[in-house]
Amino acid sequence: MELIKDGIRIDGRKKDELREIKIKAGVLKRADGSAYVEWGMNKVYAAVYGPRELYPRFLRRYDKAILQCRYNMASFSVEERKRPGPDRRSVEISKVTRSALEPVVLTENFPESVINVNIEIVQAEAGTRCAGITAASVALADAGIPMRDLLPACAAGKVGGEIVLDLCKEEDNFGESDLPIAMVPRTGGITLLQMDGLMTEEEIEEALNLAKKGCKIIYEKQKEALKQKYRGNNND
Amino acid sequence: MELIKDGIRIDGRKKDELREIKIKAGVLKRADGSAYVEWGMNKVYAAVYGPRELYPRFLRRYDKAILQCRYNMASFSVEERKRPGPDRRSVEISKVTRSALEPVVLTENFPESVINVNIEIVQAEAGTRCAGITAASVALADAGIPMRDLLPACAAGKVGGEIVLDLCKEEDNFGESDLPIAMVPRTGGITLLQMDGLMTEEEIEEALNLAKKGCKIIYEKQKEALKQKYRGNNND
Amino acid sequence: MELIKDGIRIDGRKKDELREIKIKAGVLKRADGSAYVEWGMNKVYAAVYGPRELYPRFLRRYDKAILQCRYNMASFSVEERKRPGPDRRSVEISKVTRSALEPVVLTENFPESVINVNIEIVQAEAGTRCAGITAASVALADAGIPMRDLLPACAAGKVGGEIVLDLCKEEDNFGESDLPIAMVPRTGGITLLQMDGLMTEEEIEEALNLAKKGCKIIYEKQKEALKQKYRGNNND
Amino acid sequence: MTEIDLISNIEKDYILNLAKKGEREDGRDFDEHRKLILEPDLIKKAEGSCLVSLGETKVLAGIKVDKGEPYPDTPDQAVMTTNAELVPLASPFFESGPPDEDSIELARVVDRGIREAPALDMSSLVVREGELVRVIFIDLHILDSDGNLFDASNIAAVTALHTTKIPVLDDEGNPTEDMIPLPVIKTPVSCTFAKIGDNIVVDPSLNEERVLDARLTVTTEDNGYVCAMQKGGNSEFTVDEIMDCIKKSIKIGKEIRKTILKTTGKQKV
Amino acid sequence: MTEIDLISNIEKDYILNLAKKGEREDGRDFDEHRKLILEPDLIKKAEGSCLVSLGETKVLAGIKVDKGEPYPDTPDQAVMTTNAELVPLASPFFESGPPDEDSIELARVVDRGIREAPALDMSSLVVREGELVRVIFIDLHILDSDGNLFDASNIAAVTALHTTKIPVLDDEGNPTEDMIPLPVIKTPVSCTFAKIGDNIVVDPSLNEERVLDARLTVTTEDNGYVCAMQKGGNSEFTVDEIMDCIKKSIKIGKEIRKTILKTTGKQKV
Amino acid sequence: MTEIDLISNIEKDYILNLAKKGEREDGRDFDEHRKLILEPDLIKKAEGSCLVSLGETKVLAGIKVDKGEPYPDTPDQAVMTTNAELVPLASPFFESGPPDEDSIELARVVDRGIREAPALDMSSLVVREGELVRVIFIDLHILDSDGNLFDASNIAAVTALHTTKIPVLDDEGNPTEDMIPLPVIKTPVSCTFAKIGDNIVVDPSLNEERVLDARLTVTTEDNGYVCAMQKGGNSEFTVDEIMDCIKKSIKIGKEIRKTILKTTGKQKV
Repeated sequence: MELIKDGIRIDGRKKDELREIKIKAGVLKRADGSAYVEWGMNKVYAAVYGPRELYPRFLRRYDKAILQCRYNMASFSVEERKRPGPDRRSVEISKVTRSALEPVVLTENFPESVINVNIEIVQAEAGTRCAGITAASVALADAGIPMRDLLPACAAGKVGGEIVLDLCKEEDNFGESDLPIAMVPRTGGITLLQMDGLMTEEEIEEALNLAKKGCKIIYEKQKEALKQKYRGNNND
Repeated sequence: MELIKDGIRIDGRKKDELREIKIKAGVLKRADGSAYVEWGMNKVYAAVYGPRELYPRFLRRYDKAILQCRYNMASFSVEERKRPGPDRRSVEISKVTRSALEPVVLTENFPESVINVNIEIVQAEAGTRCAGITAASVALADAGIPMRDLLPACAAGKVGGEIVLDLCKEEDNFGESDLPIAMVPRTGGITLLQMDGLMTEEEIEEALNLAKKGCKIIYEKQKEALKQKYRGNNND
Repeated sequence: MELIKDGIRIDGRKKDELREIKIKAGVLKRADGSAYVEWGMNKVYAAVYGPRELYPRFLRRYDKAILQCRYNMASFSVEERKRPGPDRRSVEISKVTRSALEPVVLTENFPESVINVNIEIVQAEAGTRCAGITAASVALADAGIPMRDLLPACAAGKVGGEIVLDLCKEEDNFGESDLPIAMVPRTGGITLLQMDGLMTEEEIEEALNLAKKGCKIIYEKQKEALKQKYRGNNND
Repeated sequence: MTEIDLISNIEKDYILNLAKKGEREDGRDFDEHRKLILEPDLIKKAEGSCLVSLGETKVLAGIKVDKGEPYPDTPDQAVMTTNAELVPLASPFFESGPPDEDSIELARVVDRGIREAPALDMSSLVVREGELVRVIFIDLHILDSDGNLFDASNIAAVTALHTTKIPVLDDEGNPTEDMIPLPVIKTPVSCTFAKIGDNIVVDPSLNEERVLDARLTVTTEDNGYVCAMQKGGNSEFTVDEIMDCIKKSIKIGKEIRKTILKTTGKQKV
Repeated sequence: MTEIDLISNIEKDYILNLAKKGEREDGRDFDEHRKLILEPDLIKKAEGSCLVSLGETKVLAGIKVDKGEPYPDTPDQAVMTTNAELVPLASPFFESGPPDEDSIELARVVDRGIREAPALDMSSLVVREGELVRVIFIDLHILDSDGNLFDASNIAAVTALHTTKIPVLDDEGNPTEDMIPLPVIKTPVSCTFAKIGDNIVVDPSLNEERVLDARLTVTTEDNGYVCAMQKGGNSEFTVDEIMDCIKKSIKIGKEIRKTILKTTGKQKV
Repeated sequence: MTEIDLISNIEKDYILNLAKKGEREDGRDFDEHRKLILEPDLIKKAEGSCLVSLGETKVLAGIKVDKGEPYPDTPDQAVMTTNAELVPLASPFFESGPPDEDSIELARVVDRGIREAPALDMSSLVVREGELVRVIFIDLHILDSDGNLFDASNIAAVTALHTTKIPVLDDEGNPTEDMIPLPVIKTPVSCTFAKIGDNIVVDPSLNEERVLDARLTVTTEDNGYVCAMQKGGNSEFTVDEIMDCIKKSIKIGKEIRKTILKTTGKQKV
């Protein structure tokens, strides 16, 4: 399969081009904050509950809130029906999602508490962890949780010998490597970093910088979604 | 299969005739109250423990006792061996059983407590949920738990185009519908109501009234069982 | 298969001869006490943690420490890969191990506490429960837990019509019976006793006495291991 | 702890007193459903799907169709299973973990309505009798839990079935490129009632659910037959109340059925 | 928390002091079993069954027989599994959930006695070597837990096996209408002893179990061989005590075996 | 409660201040691994094995090889699964039970390095395409958890693979007596870094893990390619820091790879 030809990718995008992305804040009533992200074929909801008292008590931290993250896929979100409930992959993604979000959430403001971040992937096609983190930080902001910054996330990778932004399904399956990151826009610091496949040192540096470029674009969309919500509320 | 002919059902009963039913109160030593019901081929034990302190504490209700019900089938109670432990069916039956019994138990007398109702089906053949509820309310009375009334339960349904009482196995499998109820004899109120299969409005009304008739007969047997126990104890 | 011929067993041992046994105390850093036992092909680690405060609180005993024992086999310890986690066999062995160790541990010295004994079988070939108990009591001593005595364990059994000590794999599989015991050396009391297979009353008596003889030899090796550890520490 | 525990007595009295006056917190009539929005076919990875909004309650149903063995006692019938996930996204009181009694009851009541109507012609989904049949998974993903999950889930599932397309199989049971719709022959619709004091309201809101004395779900099919009922809650119904709910369910069910068929382009003109 | 924790020191001393005087709370001799009642064949849905009352302890054993693959290492043997359910009906201290260590130990000790005797001719239950054998499920349902579940369960299981009838299979392994009894070739009987202070009593009551220092179950078969032993409890036995228990188990086992065979009509006249 | 919670602020400051001065608690340089000891082939019951001691951290890897069906989407590839058991023997904070997020992450990071390098020629382990392939189980048994389980586990797993011998299969897929080594074509080595304040150290000790701000594991293969990365911890990395870790991982990886190949007799002379 020829994944890239004359700089044009299998789905028609340029190397540094993102798939189409829509972000909406405040989409659920029960949650304290929520967001919905469509990213290519991915459809992702995020909901935040808290800060609230943590039970059982022995899990409490005297100096900060505990951040609990849950990444979950709907049974019908993928080609082959997935059995409901967490599998090993989603347990790992839940963990790296928490690790990505922790640096931007001011957990120290809410000792003894818990903040719950729930991410539901209702349709999946390459890049759900980045879409989930992107949605989650908008939902956190929508919930009024104080944050150092929003947290956009985006992958870059190597496909057909070239470094490209935001891999689609075929690129993910048949490309050489995938490198998802989450970036704190204010500092440029990387809070999510995973990688699989083969890349040289230099290729990784190129991919990191390209992914950061993607994060900046997504950051603007995140802010726009929150402004829309604010405007929308004023119009109510 | 012809399920009914000239008003006579496949097992020889008339349309408004119950299967043979035996009820015995106080059959287990360890339980605070217990009962055994044989209903056709069904053989059912019920045991009540409590009221006792509820742990963990956060489950307690300041204004009433929690009623916990567990409906369980022995592995050997059915044709094909059943794997031990609760399946989805028994979880649902446990829930509707609790919902049926709650209105007759004076849970408000025992705040912060739990009352446990355990139902074991050791042989099953159509109608175990009604047999279980029938046994459970006798066991509650045997345990001395204050109640508004005993709670008889009985099904009616549509079989071969006719409304009949207390479906047997073949009628349950090949009939048109089944409608189990539990009735508070003092008020005629319905506390258990489920139905599957097809019936018209009018047929349902007929079935409800027939099932209530069945409940009244069972009520007498429940009271008799408790009297027998009382008499038996006096003879000891 | 001829398991014994002219008093010589299939692996070349005499009837009252143990397989080769090595015991080492203090082999793990994190544990409060630890031991490693090689016994024939068996390779066993034991680690002790505690006494420490027991949670949840309602499990605490006001008059003594709770002894928690966990016997576990590594997936790769046996011919056919074993699924990780406890199976019914290991749950039973964990229970009889606790029952064997309780009489020699002065649990009454540490009310409200828990002492954890963890046994990991990393290679298994007949006799792991005895090897585990043997290792565990050395680990308990290494942890400085006060004990009435060390607890050696050893099996005897009937193989090819004769009573032999410490069955090897083939003897365990094709012999007539196996009888593992643990013995308190100071009193000769038996704290572990299981048996399967067929033996007469007289054969059992012979096997018990032979197994006790084995325990005495193992007891010397246990003491030697602890002395070695002590010497070793002095040399540090 | 369930959601029901957490309402104050003041709120309870408020809703109860409103009901006595024939009123509801959100201004609805007793027999009035909240606003119903159907968004079919949102999930391209599923063979069928529908997002239902019933007021603020949101349920996403997805249908996946696979092949497998029939149950031994029904060798000439397709296999259908219904599952409901009350994910913690949807409510502060939902917890992760295996299905609890609430999600099991929800799935089983929706399943029973579909099975008993029957919504599907299960015998036409057999590839080789006793050996190979279609296996239909109905998965209910609750997104926002704001009252009356039963009806929102029923409507989402049934509408999703109406939108489901499956590949025609060849003689060996392998999929061809031709797609056909699932044989949906009935459109069962459930109607859930809450008894609050002596009054009965349809489509209870979250607050009404919290204070209800008893609950009744009645599922009806196209010809006005009742195909499933389920009582819940800690109080009792009279026969008259039950019959009244049935009448209303038949009436309201007709309206909702029309909406489903219109949305999925199945309405007979 | 186990039942053992909950007896007061006063009760403990009382039972201990009685034992020192050679007495028991319920007036029995040290070597005396409680009243044993066998009610075989109560469960028609099971291929075999027996309800055992040992004093107030009640255990219902059911036998189900299916077909399946043999274990790879025993291609010429039927498969047998034993399971015990300590359901919350039977004791205020039993909890629902997967089998805990007590129910696992109980099932395994009963299983071992039956397997090692051996009670069944496992090689005669093979349909096609390495491919298809009978699978025998022994399920122990504890109904009332009033002491000595080991012996009540052993007797229930063994008696139920004696009553079990299975269909003769044809050459393809399909059941015919002819029924044959399971090939029960031995009747293993367990005897459980409680060491209380320096005294040893048979068939401990619930209170005796709560105070016992150590427990020993000895299972014997028809020819007087011991086929299984299991020690429990937090104290030790001397070799003499063990040998004494074995002697008593052989003796008492004979009596109980007679009762089982008589009840099931298998006693040789 | 995790181990991380339990360090006092005093200890935290101590390690942080040491790092500012370019020092470590145990006297190592920032780029210095602890002493590494490989003991391959200790477990005869496994087809391959290795006990790794990295300082006091001890991980025992065992390889079992079986046969089975390939995954439907990779019919021409062997199946490999990696599992890590953080047994309570190894740390006062490990609990028995199903794998938690820490053991799952550990297993998956080790697995990814091996899979992506790729360490094994998976296509040469196919018996019949789409039907029968070798199934390789990598089981990591943690014995002593004293910091940096990632690298100890990676090295144990990779070395164990190098020592693994499997029987040649005949045409029917049955094992013959001839043994061949697993086709290990690459030796992926991971290097884990801890960011403590503004400093980055390799191979963190337990105390360093407890105070670290962020963690980065970089796995490299024989040709200097990176094949896997995983960031952990509650802080962030700059791109420069990441690139610095990658350079160091390539360098340190080479040394460790040499040790592995030497130990297993695979070093090219």
